[in-house]
Parts: sequence; C-alpha cells; structure tokens
Amino acid sequence: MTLDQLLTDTKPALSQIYSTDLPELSQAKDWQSKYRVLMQLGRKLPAIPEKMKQPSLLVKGCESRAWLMHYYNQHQDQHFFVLDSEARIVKGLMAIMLCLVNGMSNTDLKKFNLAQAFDKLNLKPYLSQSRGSGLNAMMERIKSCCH
Amino acid sequence: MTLDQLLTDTKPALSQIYSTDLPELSQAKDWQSKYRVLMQLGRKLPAIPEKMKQPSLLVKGCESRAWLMHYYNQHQDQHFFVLDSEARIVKGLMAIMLCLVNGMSNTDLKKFNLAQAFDKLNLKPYLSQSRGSGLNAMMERIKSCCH
Amino acid sequence: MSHFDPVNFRGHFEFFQQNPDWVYLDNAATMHKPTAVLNAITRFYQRNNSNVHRGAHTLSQNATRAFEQARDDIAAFINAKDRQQIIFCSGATAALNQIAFGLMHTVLQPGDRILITALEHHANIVPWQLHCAGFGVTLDIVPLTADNKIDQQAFTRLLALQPKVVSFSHISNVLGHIQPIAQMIQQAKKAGAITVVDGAQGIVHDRIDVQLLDVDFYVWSGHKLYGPTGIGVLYGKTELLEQLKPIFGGGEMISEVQFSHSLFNKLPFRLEAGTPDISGAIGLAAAINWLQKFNTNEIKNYKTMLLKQFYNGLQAIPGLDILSSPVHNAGIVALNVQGEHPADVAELLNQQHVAVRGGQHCAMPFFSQLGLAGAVRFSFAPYNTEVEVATSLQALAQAVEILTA
Amino acid sequence: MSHFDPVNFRGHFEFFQQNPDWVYLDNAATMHKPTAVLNAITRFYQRNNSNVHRGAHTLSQNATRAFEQARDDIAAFINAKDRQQIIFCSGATAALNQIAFGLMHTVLQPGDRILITALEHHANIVPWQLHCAGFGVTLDIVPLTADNKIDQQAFTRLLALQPKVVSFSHISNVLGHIQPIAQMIQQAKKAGAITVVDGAQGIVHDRIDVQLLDVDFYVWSGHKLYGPTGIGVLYGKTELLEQLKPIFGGGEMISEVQFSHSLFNKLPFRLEAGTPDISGAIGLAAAINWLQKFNTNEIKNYKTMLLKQFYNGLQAIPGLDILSSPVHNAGIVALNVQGEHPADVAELLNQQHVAVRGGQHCAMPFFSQLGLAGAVRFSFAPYNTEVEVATSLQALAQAVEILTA
Ligand SMILES: Cc1ncc(COP(=O)(O)O)c(C=O)c1O
Ligand SMILES: Cc1ncc(COP(=O)(O)O)c(C=O)c1O
Repeated sequence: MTLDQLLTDTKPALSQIYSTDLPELSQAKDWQSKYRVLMQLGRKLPAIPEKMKQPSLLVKGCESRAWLMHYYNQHQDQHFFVLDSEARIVKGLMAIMLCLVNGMSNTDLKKFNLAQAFDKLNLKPYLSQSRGSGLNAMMERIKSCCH
Repeated sequence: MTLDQLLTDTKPALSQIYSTDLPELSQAKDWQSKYRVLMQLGRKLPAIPEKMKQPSLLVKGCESRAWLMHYYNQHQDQHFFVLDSEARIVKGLMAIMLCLVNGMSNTDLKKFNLAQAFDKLNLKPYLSQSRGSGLNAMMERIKSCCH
Repeated sequence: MSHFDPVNFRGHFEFFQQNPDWVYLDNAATMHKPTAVLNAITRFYQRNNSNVHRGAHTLSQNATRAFEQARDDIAAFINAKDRQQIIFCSGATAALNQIAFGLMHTVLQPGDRILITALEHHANIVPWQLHCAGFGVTLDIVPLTADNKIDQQAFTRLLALQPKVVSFSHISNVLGHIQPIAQMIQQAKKAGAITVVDGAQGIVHDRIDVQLLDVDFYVWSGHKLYGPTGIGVLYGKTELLEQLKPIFGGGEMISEVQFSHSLFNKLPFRLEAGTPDISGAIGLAAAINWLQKFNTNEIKNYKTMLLKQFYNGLQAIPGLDILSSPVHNAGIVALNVQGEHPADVAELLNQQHVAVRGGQHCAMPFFSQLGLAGAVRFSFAPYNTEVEVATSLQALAQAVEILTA
Repeated sequence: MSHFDPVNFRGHFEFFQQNPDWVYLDNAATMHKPTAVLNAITRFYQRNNSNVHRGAHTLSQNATRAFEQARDDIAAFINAKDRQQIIFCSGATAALNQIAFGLMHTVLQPGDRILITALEHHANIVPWQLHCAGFGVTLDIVPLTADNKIDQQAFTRLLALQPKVVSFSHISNVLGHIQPIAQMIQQAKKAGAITVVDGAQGIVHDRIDVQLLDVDFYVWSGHKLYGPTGIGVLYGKTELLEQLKPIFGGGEMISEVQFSHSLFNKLPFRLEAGTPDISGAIGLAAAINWLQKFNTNEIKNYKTMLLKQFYNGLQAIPGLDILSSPVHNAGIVALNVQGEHPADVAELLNQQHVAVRGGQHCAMPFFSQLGLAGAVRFSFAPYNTEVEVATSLQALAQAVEILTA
C-alpha cells in the first residue's frame, strides 16, 4: 500500500460520506441511530496499514491514537489527507471533518473554521459534546500542513 | 561581662518584675498604659552585650531577633536563663515568661505550660493577641534545654 | 457518630442537585466537595483572609492559626507523631517530585537503584526519571502477575538488589486493587530501603496510621479526598524530611538569606517555600473533619455493596474483559468491551450521561505491557447510589449493543 | 466601564463587613477577594467540578473548558501572543523556581553569570542560589543608590559581564518603588540576556503588555491580585518555555511514558504536571475579569491620592525615617520610628487595629546592607479609604508617642 493508493481510496469514500451519510446523520432520530451512522461512516474510510503508522504521523491530544498523512498537490494547490484512528467514533467524526477539508486550496484551508462548518451542518453538538480535544488536535495538525 | 554576672543581674530584676510590674500590668486601665508597663519591664532585664550574642544563641521564629543563654545548676537541679530581644515589647513579654520559669527544676520546666500560666495571671491576651510565634519559639528553645 | 445513611451523605453535595441527570463514576480522577468544604473556604476569605506566618498583626495570626490548625487536623487524621511532619504542597505529583528531587541531592548517588512497580501512575514514574535516572540511578520495575497483581516474589527478588528507595501506590488508580502495603513496607525496610507510598487513592478508601505502617513517606492530593484542587500533603519521617533538599526556594523556607548563601528554616517551613495555598489547606482540613463524622467501616461496607452489585450486573453483559479483581478492591473497575476501543465505550456511556473515563489513566507502561489501548474505568464513591449502579449497568449494556450491532 | 467609585469598589469585599473595626494595610502581603471570585469558585465546584484534560465525558470537558477559558482570559489580560504561553503554577515562588531550575538544566552552564538586584524578594534570590549557584553559576547583584533606587549605572556596568539571565522585580515589595523595567529589559536584551521579571507586585499596580515590554518571563501570584491562594502564573516566550526543563514530572505533562524514558507533551502541558489547581485558575480569571470592569488609570489615581494623603500626614509625625520615595511609588511606604524596632511599632499599630507588617518583608539582604532590623510597611489598595489613611496616621502618631514617652 502507498500513500497514493490510500489517497485514491479515500476520495470516493469521502464523497459518499458527504452525499449519503451526512444527510442520514442529520435525519437520525435518537442518539443510538446517530452513533450507529457515525461508526459506519468511520468504517468507510480506508485504514492506514499498521506498517505505515510511523510515530511521526501520530496526532497527540487524543485519548485514542490517531494518525494523519498529508499530500499537497502543488500544481493544483490542493491539500489531500488520509487519516485513521483506533477509536471508531472518533474516526467517524474525523471522517466528517475530512470530507469538509479534503482537496482544499492552501488559502481556504488556512481560514477554515471547523466549529462554524460543523454548526452549518447541524453537527456542532458532536464537536462540543465530546472528543472535542481529539478532533481539535487533528484539526490543528491538518492546519499545520498549510504554508 | 560573663554569663555568671548576667545571671546574677537577671535574678533580682525578675523578682522585681514579678512583685511590682505584674500587678501593675494587671491593674493598667487602657492598652496604652499596659504597653508602657510592658516596655519598662523589658528594660529592667539586663541586656546581653553585643559581643556575647553568638549566632548559636539566636532564637529563630521571631520577626525581631532574640537571644537565649542557659545555665543548669546540677546540684540544685535548677535551670537559669538570660535573654534579650531587639524589640522592646517582645522583650517585655519574654521577661514575664522568664520570671515564671527561671530557677525551675528539670521536671517542673518540662511540664510547664505557658498558655496556662499566662491564663492564670490574666495575661493570656498578650500571648494569643500578638507575638505569639516569637514567644512560642522562645518557649520551645527554653524547653529544649531540659534533659 | 451516626449510622451511615447514603441519602443523607449524598445530600452534602450540591453538585448532584445541580446535575441531576448525570451519573458520576469518575471519582478516581477527582471527587466532589461537600458543602462544608465550600463554606470553609468562603468563610476563610470573608473573615480571616491574610497572609500567614510573617507575624505582625492579629489578622495574620488568625489566618496562621487557621492554617496551622489544618496541619494539626491532618496530622491527627493519619496519626502523625508530630505536626511538622505534614508538609503542604500542591498535590501528590508535587509531593513525589519533592521526594525524588530532594533525595537525589542528598541520599541517592549515581549507581543506586530505585524500585517501583509496573502498576504505578505516571506521577510515581516520571519524577524518578526526571530527577534521578538522568543522574545515573537505575529504576527497577516489579512486574505483575497474570491477574494484574504486583508479583510479590519478584518484589522480594528485586529487593535483593538493595534499592535505596522503594516507591509504590497504596491502591492502583486503574484497577482499584489494594496492595498489601504493610507487608511490602516491612520487607522494603528490612532490605534497608526508604519507603514511599503514593496514597492518592489509598487515603480515600481507608484510615491510615502512618506510625503503625512505619512508612517513611506517604503522599496524597486533596482534590481526590473531597477537598479543593491545588493542595496536597507530603507526610514524612522527620529525619528524612530533614534530608530532603527543598525543590523550591523562596520566602519562609529560609531562616537567613544573604547574597552569598542562605540557611534553611526548620520543618515544616523549609519545604514550604512561598505563600502556601492557605484556603486549600483549610478546605482540605474541613473535608477531613467532615468525613470523620461518618464511620469509615460503614462507608467501606457501603462501597463494597455497590461494587458487588456492579460486578453482579456485569455478569449479564456479554463480551466484556474485566481487568479488575473484585477482591481487595477499593471500588474501581477497569474493563473493556472485547475488540472495541475504550474511548468508544466511554463515549457511548457519556451519551447516556454516565461519566466514566476511557483511556490509559496515566498508567501507560501498564497498558503497554498488556498490549491494550487502555480500559474503561468505573470508580465509585460513597455518594453513589444503587440506582446509579443500575443505570450505569444498563448504559454499558446499551453501549455494547450499539458497538456489536 | 463606570467611573471609579471607592465606596462601590469596597462594597465588593465581604471581608470589610466582617471586620469593620480593622484597617487593613498589608495588601502587599495578600489582598482580599471580591465576592465575584468567591462565587466563581463555589459555582465551579457546585456545577462543573471534574478533572480536566483527560478527555472522556462531558463534565470533564466542561471543567476543561472553564479552566482553559481562564488561561485565555489571563493571556488576554497581559496581551500574550499565544494562550500556551500562560503556565499555571502555585505562585510566583514556584514560577521563579521553575525558571531557575529549567534554565539551569538547559541554557545555563557552570561559569555563567546571573544578574539580580539588591532589592529582590527572597523568591527572586533563593531559587537562583538553590538551583544554579551550587552548580558553578555566579550571582551578581546590582547595588542601590543612596535613595534606595536600583543603581542604573551599576546595572549597565554589570551587564558588561554578559549575564545569561537578568532577573528583577517590577515593583519592590518593601519600598513600593516602580522600576524602569521597559528600559532595563531593553538594556538586558541588548546585552544578550534572558529577562525575568518578578511581577508579584507589578501586576497589581498596572496593566502589563508582555509583547510591548518584550520581556522573556513575567510571573506573579494570584493571591496578591484579588485571586485565591495556591495559583500563580508563569508567562514566557514560547521558545524559552520550550527550553525549560520541567521541575515537576507526572501526568499530563508527558505525551508518552515508558519505563525506559518519557517524552514531554507540548506547551502549556509540559510545564503543568499533575492535576492543576482548577478552581484556583478559575478564581484568578474571575478576579481579573472583575478587575477589568474598573478603569486602571482611575484606580491608580485614587491610590496616588491615598498615598499623597499618607505622605502629607507623615510630615506631622516626629522622628520618622521614611525609606520609600513618594515618586514612582505604587502605594507602599516603608518607614521606621528612629531608634525603635519595627516590630514594636507594628505591634502598637496592631493594638489600634491597623494591620501593617514590621520586619524584613522577605528582603533580608536589602536590610542587611542598610544595617536595619527591618521597617514598618504600609501598603495600600484601592479598597482602602481616606478615613483609613487618617486612622492609620493617628495610630502611628500614638505609637510614636508611647514609644518615645
Ligand atoms: C516582589 C515579590 N516577589 C515574590 C513574592 C512571592 O510570592 P508568593 O509568596 O505568593 O509565591 C512576593 C510576595 O511575597 C513579592 O512581593
Ligand atoms: C495513584 C495516583 N497517584 C498520583 C496521582 C496524581 O495526583 P495529582 O494529579 O492530584 O497530583 C493520581 C491521580 O491522578 C493517582 O491516582
């Protein structure tokens, strides 16, 4: 497996999440259903193989471990990411985050505001309720990829 | 000046304090008069000459510096003390303390309770009100001379 | 002393009135504070606030008296021989650092050994690494048995290496296991070691008699014992406290300062540099005085009952790995849902307003050894109720259902 | 922001209602706490109490949010560039020890020099002796001029010795003199030194802009700034904070613990081992937020007025030696009654319910130089009144009369 392949596999997963799971999430009636969607959604993101999980990819600040890989396409000014987490719910939330920022230009990513974006999608409760620190740590790491 | 001389001079001062100043103190009407008596009383105790004020004699735990010298008469089982303080009020209070314990036997000194003694003489307020720590430090030092 | 009445006991905690829809089972992280503690703090500031020790005026003496009374109360609580053996510091972490730093500069020499166990909280690992290991002192680790108990045979074996210091926790904050500290202290002393007990969890569970234990150092944090944050206690034997090099220099802890050198003050002041946490000490003493209105054994029995109820309930939930043993347990249960990350389990409990922790509980080395990402920890306090235990069991069952659906 | 009204301001302090017959002029030792602070502490414990950072449940996140909001508020208060530059510790003493210890193990080498002044509090002397001087670092002292100001020429001269660290107080706790810190920092930086400012008294008097000052470290204690005991702030430039070796090891401050070694977490956590004083931080932020409702300049003007009244009154009292200069003074007056011990003077004031301190105010080296046993210190706060100034003057006159009768 290479970063290239992972990136290739991640892309369609993210668009599926965006078009199918996000609407499902906002329609879920009770918290149980919501969390079921979240966990499924995390599963759709391809996992980073154990061998590729270098310590340097580890994102600190989460109770569960999470990893981030990054690729910047200079010609098209686009940032691409692959991520993984041991914890399924965290991974689900990170997947949502990822479908909002993947492919962004450097300028857009720099000024991206996660709280606002989650708010717009009625996902704010997920951010503030829990795992705040882990998600924020991941967001910080993503932003640190800007130049 | 020798310790012997100091001890000799201290003795009559203490009995005078006991017989004259203590009654005067308890009869004083207002705090001003009380403090005037206290300060006079401190003056009656002979001063330890500067040269004799060895660092080892310094009693710690007082905002003002105080010094204690000790002599134990083995034959008669009696403890004798000489003390001095930079601060007049503290010295006055220490003089009162001294007239209660000077010449005590080892057993008596060991079980001497300053708070109780001051209480009996209606001097408790002086102990608890102020300088508590300095007086207590001196008392501790005096007691540490027991064997 | 009245009979322990759980409803009355819980009534002392305003927190539960303010958070009626929560089940708080994170007591090993920090406990709630009875009204008596909050009142003592407020009352101190409103009536007696002043800086301590530096003599002078009556207000300062009143504050000093209140502060030193707190020291007396705490000394009596653990049956310390002498009040000066109670050193106030900012918490268990600060206390353990003071000990490690203090011994390193006086007692320990390069080449010496220190013995800890594989079940320690980071607060009883990192200070030894930070202050000692870098200077040529070796850290030996007592391994665990298969059922996560300290391997007492290995302990005996490692004592033969003649460690200068042996440091272990009274009760594991991860598993709740109560260590046989009386026996371990005796063994360590026989081997000639200085004994340090991390009592952060132990002091909460049982009455401690430091003279009976004959332990050299026993430390804990106020916030885990119904007291405020920011205050902790370092108990030590006088002759050993006197051998600690102070980790903080400043006011009050010296008797004489010159630019060329300074002389340290006597105990307890030499180890309490700067303005102490006066209201913290008073708050902690208030907690202890309040707690002593209740019978310790009755409290322990009540907690044992809750624990039993919880363990019984766990039997009915499929797919659990329970790390904690129910015997010699102070009321903490660490478990995992097989194949699931503890963070996910904790989050699903959180959704149901059951506050537990999922993670490594500041005991990374322990979990690394087991090859686990962590565990979900349920920690009980005497203000918890049977209803809460039932609720948490239901919530766990629900979480398992969602995860394994 | 409303016009500063002394009566309204004083009304925020329950202490004065509880102690109506006292005049409290010991504000440099510690200040009283407005109701807003006491309420913030109680409210935190009643509603949000939980341990911070370690993730997991909503209650813990609420506590973490409140705690980190306190950090934000304090960062904004001193205009720190980044919130992670605010390190919570137990007080100014702890902060200065962290700096001395932390630099000694990374930046300082045997043979290096540190420059302090002859007017420092013990908290800015002893840590350097404790952690550095024993390891071959030399402590140079800037002497004072005849009027008890820092000798700026000597300062320049001693900077030529190229100290690695220059540390001085913003405002003298003995004399109240405001040091020209902006200029001293600039000079020290030009000489290539790391600058440390002990702001224990400075932060109380004026608004600080750490970016404008371009100072490397600025520290203070909460209890002297209307906040609770047990909490303090260590502000530092990020690159320097990252160079400090932590003085405490424990939970949260490491990102990875193994028995072989540990990795430190990032700022601010790497310098905040163990459970922090959560309620202390929240209380301090409440104090700062409350204080900002009042106009700093109006407060300063009011204090200046009280000081002027006091100085004028002193003219009428015979036989005084006044150590403090009335210009560039933050509201502290140190004086002696000629030939009398300050403890006696303070005691006679205490008898009249005027709370001042007589002694060396943790500045022994300063008094040794002057050959004085100490001084009586009157320190004013904005909650003091003109009537109190008048009362204290009368009491001082009375004390002098008794002493010289
Ligand atoms: C100038 C100065 N520095 C440092 C300190 C020490 O502060 P704390 O005792 O709160 O640590 C004080 C207060 O006593 C002070 O006035
Ligand atoms: C066993 C044990 N030791 C030490 C600590 C550290 O306590 P604190 O964070 O209050 O310093 C804790 C609490 O987290 C603990 O459970």
